[in-house]
Amino acid sequence: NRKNEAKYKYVPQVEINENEPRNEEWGKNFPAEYQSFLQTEQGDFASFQGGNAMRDMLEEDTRLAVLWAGYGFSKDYNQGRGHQYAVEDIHNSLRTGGPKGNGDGPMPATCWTCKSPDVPRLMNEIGIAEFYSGKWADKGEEIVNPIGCADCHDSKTMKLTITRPALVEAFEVMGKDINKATHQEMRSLVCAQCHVEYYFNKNTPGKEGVPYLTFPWKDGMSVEAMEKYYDDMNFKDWTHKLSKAPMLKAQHPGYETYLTGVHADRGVSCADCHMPYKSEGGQKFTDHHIQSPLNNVANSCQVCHREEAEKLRSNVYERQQKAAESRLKLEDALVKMHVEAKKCWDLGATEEQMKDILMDIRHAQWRWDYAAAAHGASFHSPVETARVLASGLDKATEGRVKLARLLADLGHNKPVEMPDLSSKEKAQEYIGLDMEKLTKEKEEFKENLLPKWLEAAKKREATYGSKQVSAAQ
Amino acid sequence: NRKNEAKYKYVPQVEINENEPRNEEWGKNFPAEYQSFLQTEQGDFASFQGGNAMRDMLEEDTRLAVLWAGYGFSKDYNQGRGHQYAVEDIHNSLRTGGPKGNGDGPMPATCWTCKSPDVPRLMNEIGIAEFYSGKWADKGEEIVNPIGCADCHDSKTMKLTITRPALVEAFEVMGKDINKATHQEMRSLVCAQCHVEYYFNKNTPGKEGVPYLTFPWKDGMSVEAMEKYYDDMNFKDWTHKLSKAPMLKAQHPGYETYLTGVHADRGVSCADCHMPYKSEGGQKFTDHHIQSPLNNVANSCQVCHREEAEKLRSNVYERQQKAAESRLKLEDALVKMHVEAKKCWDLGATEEQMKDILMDIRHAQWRWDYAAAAHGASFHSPVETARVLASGLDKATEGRVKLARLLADLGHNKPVEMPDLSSKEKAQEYIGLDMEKLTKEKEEFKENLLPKWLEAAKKREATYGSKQVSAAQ
Amino acid sequence: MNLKKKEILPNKGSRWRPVAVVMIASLVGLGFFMAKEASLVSYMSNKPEACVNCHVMTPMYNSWMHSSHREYANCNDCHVPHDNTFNKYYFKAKDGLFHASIFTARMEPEVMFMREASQEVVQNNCIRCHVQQVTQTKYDGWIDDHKANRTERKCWECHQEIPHGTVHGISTIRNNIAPIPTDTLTTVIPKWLDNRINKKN
Ligand code: HEC
Ligand code: HEC
Ligand code: HEC
Ligand code: HEC
Ligand code: HEC
Ligand code: HEC
Ligand code: HEC
Ligand code: HEC
Ligand code: HEC
Ligand code: HEC
Ligand code: HEC
Ligand code: HEC
Ligand code: HEC
Ligand code: HEC
Ligand SMILES: [Ca+2]
Ligand SMILES: [Ca+2]
Repeated sequence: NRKNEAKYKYVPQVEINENEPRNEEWGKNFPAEYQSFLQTEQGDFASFQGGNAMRDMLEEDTRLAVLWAGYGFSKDYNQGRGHQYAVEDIHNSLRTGGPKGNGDGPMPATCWTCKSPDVPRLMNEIGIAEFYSGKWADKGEEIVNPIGCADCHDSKTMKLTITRPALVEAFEVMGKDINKATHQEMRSLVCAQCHVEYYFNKNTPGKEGVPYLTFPWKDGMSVEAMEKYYDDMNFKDWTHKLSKAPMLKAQHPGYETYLTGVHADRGVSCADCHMPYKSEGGQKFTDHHIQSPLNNVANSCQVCHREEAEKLRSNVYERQQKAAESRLKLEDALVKMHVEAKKCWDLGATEEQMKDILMDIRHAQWRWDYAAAAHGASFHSPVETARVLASGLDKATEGRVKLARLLADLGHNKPVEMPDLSSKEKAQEYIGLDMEKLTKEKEEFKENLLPKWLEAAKKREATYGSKQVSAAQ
Repeated sequence: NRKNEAKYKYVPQVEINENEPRNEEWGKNFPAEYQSFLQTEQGDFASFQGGNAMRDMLEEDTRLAVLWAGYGFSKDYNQGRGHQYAVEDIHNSLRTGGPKGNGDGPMPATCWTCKSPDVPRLMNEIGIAEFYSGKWADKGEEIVNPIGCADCHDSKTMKLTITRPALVEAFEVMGKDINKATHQEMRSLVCAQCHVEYYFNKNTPGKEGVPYLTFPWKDGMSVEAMEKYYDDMNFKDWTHKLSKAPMLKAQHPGYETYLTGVHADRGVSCADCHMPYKSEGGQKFTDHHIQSPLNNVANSCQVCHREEAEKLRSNVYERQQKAAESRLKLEDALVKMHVEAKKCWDLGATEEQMKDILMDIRHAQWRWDYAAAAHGASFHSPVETARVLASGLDKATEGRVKLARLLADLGHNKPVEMPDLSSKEKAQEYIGLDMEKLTKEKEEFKENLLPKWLEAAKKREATYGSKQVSAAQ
Repeated sequence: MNLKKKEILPNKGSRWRPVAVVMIASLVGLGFFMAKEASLVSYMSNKPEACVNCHVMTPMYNSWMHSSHREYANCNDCHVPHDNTFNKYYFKAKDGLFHASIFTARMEPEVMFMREASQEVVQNNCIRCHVQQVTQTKYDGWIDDHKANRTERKCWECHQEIPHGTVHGISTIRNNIAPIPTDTLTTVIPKWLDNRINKKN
């Protein structure tokens, strides 16, 4: 019918292949979206706790190093920046270490999944489980384009599309069909491909041994449901270096927490706030400069709210400040628990004596992380965030009382000395990190291996070419 | 001019005197408002945690008896009901005891302040400090009309007016002039005469010894500001019977918490939700059936929100449930602290050893009460309510750890046995209340003294008369 | 009844009868086909997606999608009379036929305007929802002539951004793409991924 005929008003310049990873190519057909997308390169906006500037979280809050002792995040952790930096930042992060070549380094290939439109391309070429297999370094030369068009769009129809298997599989496990999603839901689901809590499941039936990217949503998305999910399968992300607790890491459960807020309840999507309409030269289009809406209150919030920008901004800050206040109290308690637990071990506590305490620590920190890791959550869903933090504080009370009793039993009935956390360096030293070594390894990687990756990628992409659309069409 | 002429469409039937306490008299001129006002007599609506039905809070949550051990509220505490019941309920409450005549009974005259339009009348007749002086029983025959027109309206202009000195004085102390309040602010301030935290100050300069009704707003209205205010003046409402902590009681800080919510931020007043407009016979008037808006979502919420009533109701319940979850956790911790502190005393702890612990208990319970006592707060301001509860949980953690250490010092390094709180009766027995005696005293009061009060009042009011307005006017 | 039957179908014995049956059946079938092709049933609904079955309505859909009114009002809330049910469907049918004929004739202008009848409908609908604000006397004082303006001018003369934004025309939404649910042939998972996930190992 005519609708299908006329689907495109625009005059395409090039033909875009399925899974085309090069954003510039798409940009030839969609210059407005591309130009705005390029702006995610900006790094000059800092809000109370967000923005696109580089913010060293371990520096801003040195407790974090203690909370993550023995885990990658204690080495390096920054605020998320614009999508354009996704690949650069994972190159630079000390968490990915300094691999010297294939098979080397601390991280699995799965880490690439949310960083680039090269991912769907490569998954299509070699297979999903194959993509997840091996080390991060093994796929270094395949993945070079930062998050872009092919992550969210169908190249033929430009419709929103889901390119990450983990989200599709998570929907299946929940008994839902993602193809039934409404248009408005899709405007959030494309984000839910990445802005969600995940873990690497090494026991996926048929894919045993592969760190298979999985979203733990089977029993629900609440902090309790996911905790139960992990508890039931005896999963842990790592063993805490000080307390020896079997820890969980919550990574940015942005979509999950957003769903519990009033905006989601009213059908407001991620794109409504982070990708509002914009007019340029008499034309309206979706602003692909995904960023903090506080840098663009007029186009985002004020479409729906008629209050002044200053007031809206302070609404956000107030919610963030209140959450931060409770969050920091919980962090203090967690630091104490880890250090007190260490003291117990030092004084000869038994596994049996420590068992319950370690579970309290696991659960309290999991709740803290669930509320803290999605930087937007304290605004997206302030009431749920507060509830989760309060439940974490409750777990901490239980744990600390048990610790006090055990310490008394072990002959130490007084406050345990706390480490000096006045700087990131001191905190990292306390947890036994050799930062000099880590930094040096990273430097070497960037000098030796990284240039080779980029070189190889350039060669590969040169073979892709660019198919001009004949003017006649 | 015509505008002033037209100010009153109505044809007044009677002339209303200044401070006319009889609502029926006002009702003759304003039948629509009066008829709706009478509906606060209804008692058939119960929501998740509110409504106008009689709800015995000590029965619904037996922990409360322990939290208030040694204080009136542990004897009897019900959910607030309609304004029509204000006088009846204070007669019936076991808190006011069973006075046998003037000068008898546990409560001061100040207790009448928020129950009746007889209060402004009597204050005008005898003076403010004189009103507050003496026992509750002393003024029993003066105060008989439940909360009504003269509490909020000027009898000449029908404008909203402030009739309670405590609110005026509190504004003065804060350096504000209540006469500068806008019309919309007045639609909340009339409620703020009563729905606020208060205490009886016996050291008001010039009024020493009189339990002078005072709102503790000098340093601000936040939970911290009021706490500091009380701490600075070494004020306590009572000494806890079990823990011996110097306790504070937060009474319904409804206005204070409301101010921190988003509705207040957007200028929505108490009356917007609790007294929406209503039409009857083509006439629009303010619905004086003050009640839970959940019994009237269509006229209240849906004026501003287009969502279905069921959704709006569940928005409210969800916020209340989340607050209740954290609140109950804090209550559990508080019960433990009181019982553990009692154990310490029993084991011979010294004042010195207990000092810090008792302050932790005081502060934790103050925060709990601030968040709990204003029944509407978990919806009026869910984020602030959650913040306050989390800060209470934090204080509880500190206190309980200190208690565990002290108990270990005192030779009891294990959980302290908790009382059986499976019913209100058991809880009240545990804290040493002789309920039989209290109930009997109340019965006697209702049989002997109360009828005399009502008789005397009837006689007095018969002298007031009713001045018909001549039809010609 | 009898009369109708007679007019439509030849006598039982007639040799025209089988031919007529086939012809009528194909006409009905064609009707159904056209109805389906044009997603006729969806026009009975209030779903905004229905309007977008026609691509020239997509810009309006997309701008509405990005407007504050999305939360409160769909196309029909504004563009169809709400005074009584008959009027509603009558107007819809009339309007639909008008749109369809213009559309089929490919005569749609680049920049559309509401016809006067439509304007009146929309104006009335603005007032229907905003009667409280519109009648609020508090605006009388400080907006000059607001009373006259409110009654004599179109609301969107002032509230220009409601709800399609201040830029109009069917090409003014860049890369104007129809929303997903109107076209149930496509899924949101690309074929390659579907194959990959469902590939049995
Ligand atoms: C109602 C508007 C709104 C919606 C809907 C919304 N966000 Fe946000 N988001 C915000 C605001 C406001 C912030 C705080 C920004 C800041 O602190 O500078 C934020 C912060 C964030 C941040 C942290 C960014 C930073 O600069 O720190 C991320 C990531 C984020 N949101 C992603 C999402 C995702 C994914 C969704 C949907 C699942 C979503 N948002 C839905 C308004 C919204
Ligand atoms: C399910 C998707 C997903 C996976 C898998 C994932 N990330 Fe990320 N990553 C994100 C998101 C979303 C952000 C932005 C978070 C924020 O709002 O700050 C991010 C941010 C980052 C950043 C920049 C901020 C920082 O922390 O310094 C780095 C580096 C990073 N990830 C590395 C990794 C590594 C290493 C792994 C594997 C262990 C990994 N990612 C796995 C989604 C993912
Ligand atoms: C393919 C994975 C992926 C998808 C899809 C994705 N994000 Fe991100 N997002 C990331 C990663 C990774 C980062 C951090 C990049 C960095 O710090 O290097 C990030 C960062 C952000 C930030 C922080 C930017 C800033 O300036 O503060 C926001 C906000 C954000 N994303 C919102 C969204 C929204 C909204 C969507 C959907 C419309 C979305 N993201 C889709 C992976 C993704
Ligand atoms: C993180 C997800 C994401 C990425 C990456 C992304 N888009 Fe989009 N894009 C969206 C969303 C969401 C919309 C709005 C879709 C809607 O409302 O129907 C959109 C809309 C569009 C549209 C439709 C016209 C418009 O402006 O509304 C075009 C064209 C487009 N994007 C092109 C691109 C190009 C080119 C790139 C790469 C430079 C890109 N997109 C990258 C999420 C994304
Ligand atoms: C597409 C519409 C839309 C957008 C865009 C939007 N909001 Fe909202 N907002 C709503 C709705 C709907 C509600 C729920 C209240 C209601 O029903 O009126 C709400 C509620 C709120 C509340 C009260 C909830 C709370 O947490 O206390 C605040 C504050 C708020 N929004 C701020 C913002 C800010 C800041 C932005 C921009 C970052 C924003 N909103 C963007 C529609 C929107
Ligand atoms: C935005 C609407 C709104 C505003 C403004 C508002 N309230 Fe409420 N109030 C509610 C709702 C909803 C409840 C919960 C009723 C329930 O649980 O049944 C409530 C509960 C209450 C209750 C408990 C009643 C009960 O039945 O348990 C009191 C008392 C109360 N409000 C007084 C006030 C006062 C005083 C103010 C102003 C200082 C105020 N409210 C402002 C909506 C509002
Ligand atoms: C500053 C005003 C104020 C003062 C002073 C005051 N009250 Fe109240 N009282 C209230 C309000 C407001 C409520 C309704 C609270 C609610 O929402 O449940 C109430 C409710 C009550 C109730 C009915 C609910 C219940 O608790 O059983 C009784 C009885 C009562 N008060 C007794 C007293 C007594 C005794 C005193 C003196 C110690 C007193 N009041 C002093 C304002 C006040
Ligand atoms: C003179 C004091 C006083 C004033 C003024 C006052 N209240 Fe009350 N209010 C009370 C008392 C006392 C009760 C409890 C009565 C009882 O339980 O016997 C109460 C009960 C209530 C209840 C519970 C009724 C129910 O059905 O659940 C609500 C709601 C309420 N008030 C709201 C308001 C609002 C809104 C205003 C202002 C428009 C207001 N009050 C003004 C003293 C007052
Ligand atoms: C708890 C406070 C309170 C009490 C008690 C009260 N009113 Fe009101 N009254 C209000 C408020 C608030 C308004 C709305 C004022 C406005 O918006 O200008 C109002 C408005 C009115 C109006 C103006 C017309 C209208 O309906 O809006 C009349 C007349 C009136 N009340 C009569 C009465 C009578 C008669 C009584 C006693 C039976 C009474 N009021 C008791 C608070 C109260
Ligand atoms: C006079 C207008 C008005 C009335 C009446 C009103 N609201 Fe609101 N409501 C607002 C405004 C304004 C906001 C703030 C969000 C915004 O700016 O759109 C809001 C926010 C909310 C929110 C989001 C804030 C949060 O806590 O998450 C909820 C939920 C809500 N209202 C429910 C209700 C309910 C239920 C009632 C009736 C008891 C009600 N409202 C009565 C105007 C009103
Ligand atoms: C809130 C009311 C409202 C809603 C909802 C609404 N419209 Fe409109 N529409 C208007 C107004 C007002 C105008 C006139 C705009 C002008 O002339 O500036 C208009 C104009 C139009 C026009 C004429 C072209 C133009 O841009 O002026 C079309 C076509 C149209 N609307 C279609 C739709 C469709 C399709 C939808 C649903 C997706 C829709 N409208 C939803 C109010 C609405
Ligand atoms: C068959 C395709 C088609 C569909 C479906 C369609 N429209 Fe239209 N519409 C058109 C065309 C073509 C025009 C341009 C007519 C002109 O201005 O000459 C138009 C014009 C309009 C106008 C401006 C002209 C007028 O009538 O005042 C409005 C308003 C409008 N449409 C609303 C709607 C609404 C609401 C719907 C869904 C119920 C809808 N349309 C569905 C094709 C369509
Ligand atoms: C189906 C009901 C409905 C119709 C029809 C409607 N509106 Fe609204 N409108 C609303 C609701 C609901 C709101 C949001 C609540 C609020 O802010 O009061 C709103 C908000 C507004 C606002 C303030 C918010 C903003 O985005 O600026 C304006 C101005 C407005 N409408 C104008 C109009 C005009 C002009 C029309 C007709 C073209 C119209 N409305 C048609 C329901 C409607
Ligand atoms: C001459 C210009 C003009 C006309 C015509 C006009 N308005 Fe307004 N309207 C305003 C101004 C100016 C305001 C107040 C400023 C504001 O709140 O944005 C306003 C306010 C409003 C508001 C917001 C009220 C609020 O509380 O935020 C709504 C809704 C509204 N008008 C609807 C309408 C409707 C419906 C019509 C048509 C019947 C209309 N207006 C006609 C200029 C106009
Ligand atoms: Ca995880
Ligand atoms: Ca008090």
